[in-house]
Amino acid sequence: MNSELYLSVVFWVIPIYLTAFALYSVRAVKGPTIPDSVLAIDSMSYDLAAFITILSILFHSPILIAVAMVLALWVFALDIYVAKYLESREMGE
Amino acid sequence: MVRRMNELNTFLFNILLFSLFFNVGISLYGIFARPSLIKKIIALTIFSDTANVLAIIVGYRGWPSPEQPPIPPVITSTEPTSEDLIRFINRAVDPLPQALVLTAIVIGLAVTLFLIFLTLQVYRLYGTTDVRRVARLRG
Amino acid sequence: MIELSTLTYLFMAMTGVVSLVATYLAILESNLIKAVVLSAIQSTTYVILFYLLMAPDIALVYIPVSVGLYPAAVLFLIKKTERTENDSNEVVASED
Amino acid sequence: MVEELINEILMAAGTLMIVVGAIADLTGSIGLLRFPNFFVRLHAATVGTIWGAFVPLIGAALFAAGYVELGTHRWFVTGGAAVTALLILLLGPVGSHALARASYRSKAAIPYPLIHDALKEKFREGGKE
Repeated sequence: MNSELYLSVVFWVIPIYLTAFALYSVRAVKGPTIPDSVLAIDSMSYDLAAFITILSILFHSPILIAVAMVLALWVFALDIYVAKYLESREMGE
Repeated sequence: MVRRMNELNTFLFNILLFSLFFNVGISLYGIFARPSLIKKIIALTIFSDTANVLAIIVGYRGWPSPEQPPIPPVITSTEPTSEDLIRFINRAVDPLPQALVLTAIVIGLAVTLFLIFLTLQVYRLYGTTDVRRVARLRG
Repeated sequence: MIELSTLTYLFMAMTGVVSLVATYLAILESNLIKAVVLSAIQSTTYVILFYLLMAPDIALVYIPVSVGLYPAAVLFLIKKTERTENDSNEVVASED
Repeated sequence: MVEELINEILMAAGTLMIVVGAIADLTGSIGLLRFPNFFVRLHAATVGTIWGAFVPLIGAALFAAGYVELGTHRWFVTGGAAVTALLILLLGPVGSHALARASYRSKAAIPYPLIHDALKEKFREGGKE
């Protein structure tokens, strides 16, 4: 078993993810319209769920995986709220 | 806690602490100085969340070594042996602030919902959510 | 050689800085819907902080409250009342 | 012996999928930052959601299934990662589509290098919907 090799490869994935999160945060903060910000939060949270899973393997703590499922479910709810709000504004309340 | 970290880790952790303290300051400015009641509710939520994160940071412990992360305060074996307990004591974070913050989050939700419906009632009575206009309408 | 602990503390510092920027813009924003979305960014960064500070139970409670229920309630309030925040004193003073 | 070989193959496949997902994630974030308007940014968000979250989650599930040092609880990681991957596969496109539909109808995001708007003509011909 050379699991050390695979673990070191997975370890070098972390800086790529951190760079991606920084770029997503820039778009989410400065997004010119509201759907831009919500789309950036949405993509960032789904990637965050994947990153949380990888980190819980690297930390050797399997109990931390439960955060990923809940995060992926509830960020979808934020999408639907904002979409419903924008659409009801167009329909004349 | 600081004793175990090297200097770079301490510097990065201090960036986190200072940004949280600035968050407290900015949200207090939002509570006291912004005119809209909805903005006051948003600032109050940010303030209580920042207080909860600071309470969690009090119970955090540094990494025992650069390869061993701290573990959450959960014993994951059904029949814990003495090695499990020694590992728990050496590496787990403090569970007491987490138990306190759990209650604070739920009560914060209830208070926020109460304030939201209070603001809705203020809008129905006075026709505005600006506190300066509400104060001008015969107290 | 960079270590796992340094990367974890770097992630903590990044989330702290992003939450600072999001809070600052959310307080100073006059469009209230943008303020709610910016406070959702701040909630997401606090979820990462709860995860990295090894408190998964707090994160499990905090996600439905702060990402799910709270923006829904505030968006409901904004839909029922007014959408912008008047920051100038002249608007209020001219109504007398 | 066979079991060790299977674990090795699972870990190699998982590592490959995680690396592919990380690169796709970086690509999606650069696209989300550089593209001109909201309706073009939806394409980059699709790359970041499916290739950047679904593929590394399946990879993490395979990796944890073959990583014996995690103990018995590695099946917990496998199941959680697989469930999260299925949730993202179902919910991500639905959320993006709802957001795009709402922002087109409420004119919250204007597509400014606009050459031909077929959806508007369709609305005008068929009336409502």
